[in-house]
Amino acid sequence: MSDFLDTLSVLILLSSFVLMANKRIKSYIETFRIQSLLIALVAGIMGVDSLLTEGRFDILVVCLLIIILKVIYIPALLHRTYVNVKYKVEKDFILNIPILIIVCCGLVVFSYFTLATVDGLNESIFNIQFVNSVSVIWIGLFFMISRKKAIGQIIGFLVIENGLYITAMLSTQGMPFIVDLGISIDLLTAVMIMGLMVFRINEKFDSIDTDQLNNLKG
Amino acid sequence: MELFLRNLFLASVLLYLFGAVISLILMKRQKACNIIANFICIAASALGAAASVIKILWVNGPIGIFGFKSAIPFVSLDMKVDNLSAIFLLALSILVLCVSIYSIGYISHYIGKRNIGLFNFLYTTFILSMIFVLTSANAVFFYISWEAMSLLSYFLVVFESEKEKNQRAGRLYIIMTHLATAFLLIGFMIIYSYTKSFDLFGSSAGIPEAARNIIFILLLIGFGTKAGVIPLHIWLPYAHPAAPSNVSALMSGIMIKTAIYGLIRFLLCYLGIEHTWWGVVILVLGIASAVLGVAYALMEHNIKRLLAFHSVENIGIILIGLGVCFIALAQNNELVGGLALTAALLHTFNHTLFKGGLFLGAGSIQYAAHTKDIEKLGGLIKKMPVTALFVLCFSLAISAIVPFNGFISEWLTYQSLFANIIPGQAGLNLISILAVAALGLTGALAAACFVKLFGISFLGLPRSNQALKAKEVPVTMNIGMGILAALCLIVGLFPFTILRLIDQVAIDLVGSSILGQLHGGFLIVYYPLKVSANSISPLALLIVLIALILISLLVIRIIGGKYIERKYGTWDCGFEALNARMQYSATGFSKPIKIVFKILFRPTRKTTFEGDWLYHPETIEYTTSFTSVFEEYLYYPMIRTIKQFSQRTKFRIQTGSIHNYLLYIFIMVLALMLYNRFV
Amino acid sequence: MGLLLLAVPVLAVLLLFIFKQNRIWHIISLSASSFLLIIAARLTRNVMLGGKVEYSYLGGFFYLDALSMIVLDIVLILGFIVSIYSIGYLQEEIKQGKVAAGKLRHYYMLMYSFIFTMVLALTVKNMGIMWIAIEATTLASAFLVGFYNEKKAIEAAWKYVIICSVGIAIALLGIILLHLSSFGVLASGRFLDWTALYDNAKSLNSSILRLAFIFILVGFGTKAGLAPMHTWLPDAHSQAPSPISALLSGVLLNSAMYGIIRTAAIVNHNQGNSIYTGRLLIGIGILSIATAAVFILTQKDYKRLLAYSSIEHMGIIAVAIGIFTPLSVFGALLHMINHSLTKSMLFLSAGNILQKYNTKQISQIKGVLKLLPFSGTAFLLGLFAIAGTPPFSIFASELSITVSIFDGKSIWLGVIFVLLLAIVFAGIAVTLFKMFYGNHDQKDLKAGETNIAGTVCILVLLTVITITGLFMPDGIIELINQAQSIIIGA
Amino acid sequence: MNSMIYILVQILVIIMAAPLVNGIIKKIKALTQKRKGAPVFQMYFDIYKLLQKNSVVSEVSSWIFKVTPYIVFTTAIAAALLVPVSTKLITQQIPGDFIMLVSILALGRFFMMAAALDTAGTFGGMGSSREAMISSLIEPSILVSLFTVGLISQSTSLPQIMNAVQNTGVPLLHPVYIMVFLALLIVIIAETSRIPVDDPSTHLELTMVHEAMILEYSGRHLALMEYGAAIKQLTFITLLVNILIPSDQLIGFTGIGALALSLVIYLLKVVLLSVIIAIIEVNTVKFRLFSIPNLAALSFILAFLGILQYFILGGSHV
Repeated sequence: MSDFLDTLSVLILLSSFVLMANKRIKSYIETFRIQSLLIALVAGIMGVDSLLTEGRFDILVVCLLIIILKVIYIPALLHRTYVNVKYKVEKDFILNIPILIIVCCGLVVFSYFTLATVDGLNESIFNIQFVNSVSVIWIGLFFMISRKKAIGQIIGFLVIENGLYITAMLSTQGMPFIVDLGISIDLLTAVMIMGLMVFRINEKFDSIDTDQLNNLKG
Repeated sequence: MELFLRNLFLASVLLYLFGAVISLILMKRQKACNIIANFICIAASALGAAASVIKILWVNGPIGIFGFKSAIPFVSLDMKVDNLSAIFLLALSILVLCVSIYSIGYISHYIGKRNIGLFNFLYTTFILSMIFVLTSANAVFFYISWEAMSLLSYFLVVFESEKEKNQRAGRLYIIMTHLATAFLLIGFMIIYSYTKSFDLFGSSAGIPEAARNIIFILLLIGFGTKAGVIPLHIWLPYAHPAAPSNVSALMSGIMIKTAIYGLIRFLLCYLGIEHTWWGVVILVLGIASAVLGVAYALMEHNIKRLLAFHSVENIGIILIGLGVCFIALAQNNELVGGLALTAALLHTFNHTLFKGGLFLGAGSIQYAAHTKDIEKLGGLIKKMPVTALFVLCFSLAISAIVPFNGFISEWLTYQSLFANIIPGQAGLNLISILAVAALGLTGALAAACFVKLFGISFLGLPRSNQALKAKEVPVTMNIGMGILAALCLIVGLFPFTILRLIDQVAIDLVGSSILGQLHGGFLIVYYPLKVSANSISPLALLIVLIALILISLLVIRIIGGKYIERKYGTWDCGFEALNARMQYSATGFSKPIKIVFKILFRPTRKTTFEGDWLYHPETIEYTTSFTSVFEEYLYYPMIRTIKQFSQRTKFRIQTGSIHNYLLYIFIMVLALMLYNRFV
Repeated sequence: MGLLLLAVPVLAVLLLFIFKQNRIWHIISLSASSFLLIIAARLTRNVMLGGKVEYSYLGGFFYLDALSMIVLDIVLILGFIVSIYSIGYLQEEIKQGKVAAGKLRHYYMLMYSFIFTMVLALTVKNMGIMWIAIEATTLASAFLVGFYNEKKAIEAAWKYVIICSVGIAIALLGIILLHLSSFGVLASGRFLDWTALYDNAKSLNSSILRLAFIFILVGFGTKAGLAPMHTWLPDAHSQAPSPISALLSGVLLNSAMYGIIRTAAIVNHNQGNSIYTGRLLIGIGILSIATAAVFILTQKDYKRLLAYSSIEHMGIIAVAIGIFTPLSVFGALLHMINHSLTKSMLFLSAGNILQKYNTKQISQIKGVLKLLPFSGTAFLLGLFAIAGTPPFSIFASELSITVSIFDGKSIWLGVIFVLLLAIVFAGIAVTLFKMFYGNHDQKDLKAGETNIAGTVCILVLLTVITITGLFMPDGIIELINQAQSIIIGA
Repeated sequence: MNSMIYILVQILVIIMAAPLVNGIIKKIKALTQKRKGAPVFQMYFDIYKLLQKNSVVSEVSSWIFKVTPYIVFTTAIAAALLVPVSTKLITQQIPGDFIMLVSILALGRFFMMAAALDTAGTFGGMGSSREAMISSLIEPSILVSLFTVGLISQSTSLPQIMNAVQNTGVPLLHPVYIMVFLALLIVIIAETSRIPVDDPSTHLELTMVHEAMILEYSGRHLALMEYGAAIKQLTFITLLVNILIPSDQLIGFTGIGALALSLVIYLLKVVLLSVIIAIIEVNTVKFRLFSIPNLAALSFILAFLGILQYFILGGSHV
């Protein structure tokens, strides 16, 4: 089973690479949806496993939550936002894509390098899963840095959250249930608020380009 | 006795507090507030002066006045008076007494224009904070009072806050003093880190050598700034003129002396002097301050700025005494050490008297003529004869001219320098000799400067309408100045009155009484260590002078007959009539010296002609200015650099781009992970 | 009793939702905050007597000890003061036409949800829930920051939400690792339970714990405004309505700092010393102070300046926590209290100034003391206070911290620390003091305070911070000492 | 009693001899210029005449103007009291030393400069301002040179110094004393308003210093001012001759006779120095005002070199 999880973790990492390579906001959302699906898969597998071995079903609930929220609701919400704001096709990223990908590779190496010596994290397989999932977080963060559009940043944030989810899932079989629940609610609210803000930005700045948000300096 | 004394001090402190409260309560009734608050201050200061004298003469050892320990760690308010504190308290009380009498009249011209209740509140609490500085028994309380003193004096400096100039002065003052206080705080903290105590009366045995030297430098910077030591003096000539004159008198008369107190308290009493170079540094700073201070004073035509620079000069003279004291003590030469300390303390006391008086005089001039610019004054001696007399006394005193008090302390300083020159230590001796030369130059330049101040503003013809319309000031103002002037003369003639008190301090600090060296009743006679006898007697001189004047009057009467005088105009070079513009101006007066010391002033001049031909101009405009070397070449570049740095980094870091901001977080996380990898 | 703390804000939000009248909103807000204050007083007493307040129901999630009580008290006291201040402030804003009358309800609802999240963060012992609550504070306050709905306000809100969310997400990674480090040590019911973690600190996996600390430091540090993650702070604080700035600065930063303190306590307990956390905290703390010092020197907007000053003070607290001696932790907690009271007073008086002059530019303001004799004086004295001038209260806590730095013989650190503080003072003096004096240019401004109740609050705060510099009630000292021994471990 | 005698003799000698010095210098100058010149005692006649004349006082002036002549005159005498004309005269110490001497002279100068400003004229200020510059520049070298001799004899009291130098052989053969002598010589020239610092015989606004200050004085006031200046000049000359050319050790006996002899020798020395000063005055031209600092600097450097010599040559061995 751990091989399976291992593969999934690599796939999730890959999906974030794919995300990084995306050029259009629409495809961001789709890639995110796929990544969330993969995570839900991980949760599902572990949920079934824990149901069988320990009789716990909370991970399955979490899995369901992920599917509802991240696979269905949030992408839809984002899509709606994206449709509602006037979007002009512009270059969205700061560096060109190959360089971004190389940086992302570097991030994975870096994660490995820095985490390899940590006791308790450096048992072989476990380590790979952990490094992969943590890398997803950094790639998400880097995605936020590299994208100019507000929606891109929301996606980046969601990828970070995905990375956290998968990290938690793979390393500790998920957080305590109540915490997971809370995190989901928070996430939902955050995305809704960010979405609302995108509207407002669009309203005030006539664009969702965050580069225009530079009136406050010094 | 001790109990009585404690109550006396407490009563004085409580009276000040009461005065502060009363002036807030009576804020709406300005006239009453002014009179009552000042009377309370007078009473309190009289009590304080009496208590200080009693303390020094009849009670040995420090006495605790009150102690309050707050629940907050280290914050404890502990008031203790020993002889050193008492002598400074005495100076403070005397000055406050006179200034408060003066204020009754002086502040009255603010009535209806300003918030007098607030002013009196600040004034009283300012005095109180100085008392606490002088009597605090632990470093934290000292620090608190010190900062409170700075804060309150800042508010007094910006009291007339509409003027941009005053605001700038206040800002400069509070920044300089706060930065300096940071050094003090570091010094106190280093002391604490070794002794685990803030007690000023405790032992400093646990502090290692290197730390002592660092503490010395820190405290020197900290106290030096407050004292106005060159090159840390730049706030002083701005802040003192900005404050109302009675406050300037307090600031210059006693506040900057608290720094001297601090140096003595922390270095001499607490740390103990072990290195000769401490003394040398102080001596050299003293020399620089004395000479440069008076040199800059000469260039000033704003009375109060001029006086402020003289404060720098006099602090220099005090530091020369203190430096000699430190050098001598480092070499275990207690007699010279005691002598030099006596000189320094006496000069501190004297400076309080005459500089306080001079600032009050400046206040009177401002009160009467509404200007501080001496180029606009003239002929005031006929309008305000009493003020003129007192200012003359103070001018003579500050120029170290017999028979006034300034001479006594300078004489003692000379004597200590003289005694400090010992064959076999060439380097030190050369510094001492330079100090002698510097003192000589300083004295002569000071005399020149005060001839200028007195001559241009009080003598001759009025140079402006304001000066023409000046009237004598209210009698209370003259009483305040009069007491100070009388004290200047009394201390000058009977120095033993005050030397007896100072000697007790010297016994405390140095361990040897030098009173035996200075015996002679009303005459001051000082025997140097080995041979010969050096002595002076201002009183005898005064008697001789008076006798000679009487005799010469008699002789002239016999030879020349009755004195007949004819009034006539001054020689006007054949023009139509003498007018005020034909007189020498203050600028003209000090011009030769400006040219001689070009390197210090870097004078610039600009002449513009209007009219068809150079030799028949319609108007000529001539402006001359000088640059303050320290401001121009040290402070401004520094400030500019810091400002630019701040400006640039500000926009480089906070760029407004959210990507950058996220990048910071990102880099921070990665950096910390890397750190964790290697730890 | 304790649960009322959580119930009252929720109730307030509900009531605000129901009622439609302007005046009733004010009354609801006022009564809710005073009610909270009364409960807080009761609880404080219980904590002082019993050491902690715990309830068994709902999985025993409710937990209050001296440490959380202190921060909670700050939250509720400031909440009360801000609710009084807001009445006059908002009325004036409505009068000036800056805010639509209907938005008053949004304002109060958001404010009480903000208070609710903050109370939640402080009253739970589960670190996970604490994280959730802290994340929620961002969400609740985001629209408060963007309340004015202008370009700049929106920009600030956007940056606030994004940066804080990212930061807090990193903190979640830390929490996950914290959870991981306790794997196999704690029973499943006590996962992420702070007391359990603390009690079993010695047996936690120390190298994972160290990693966890890094992420929590960066994450909560973002929220607490520590450099270089502070970038959202000046924007948000300057654009938010002044009472909200007061809350953000006085309350929000503290709650985030509270998270760091809790974690640091566990890590230090686990490591047996404070070297690891100490280095990081002191480094970041000094960096924050230095950043603030540089930025304050040439600052042109007074609310931004106050925001930078908050960064500085968070840096000071971080340094103090980094030193981690009883004295320094005592100083840190005292500093938290003092800073919150002083800074919120400053923001509130800045609010009065802003309302009077309608500009945040320092250069356009003159003669504050004449126009606003009370708030102006409070602002001026508050600036001295915030710079650590005695006899104001911040001096007392800075003294404790400074002493504790020097006590450990880290003299160079102390020297840098003290000098940086002095530079900050110089910066404040250079930039801000000119607004107070002189005569203002605009003729149409009338002298006098508009927000009477608010000004009274400011003056009360001023009195408190002046007196507590020298005289602090024994009870509070006792409480802080309790909290200190919780962190250090008796 | 002794001190009364001291004071009397001192005052008499100084008062009697002071105008004479002026006379001698003027006479020598005249002779070198192939003129007959005024009699040596001319100044006595001048003063006597002036005392009998009425005074013209400026309308602008205040009491400072009228008080000043008396203060200048009496401070000059008081200063002279501190510089014994003969060491045979003093048996006890006098309450005053060279620091006080400087201070007393400063008192006189202060009033003189103030009085010059009092008349509101153009010249007064000019003289006053120049005097301020010259006196400040010269002050350090007076003090340093006197300190040097004071250090050698371990006292700041002039009688003590004079007594001490008598035991050192011929001081002027010693490098320290040579330096001090030269330094003090420049000081005397500057202090007594002589060429090249000032020209006492002209009233040209380009050059005058002392004369400018007393321009408004007439009658008895002028007499006192002139007399005071002469006394001050003699005081300085006495200082120089009695310290650097000690002669009293040559007189082996005590009593009135010794005193008389020593006074005679003293007068001879004064005449000698007057001649030297006159020769210097004849052979130099007036410096421009801003060259005077160079002269003062020279004087200071000489004094400083003197004290350096003292340290190099090892302090008390001198």
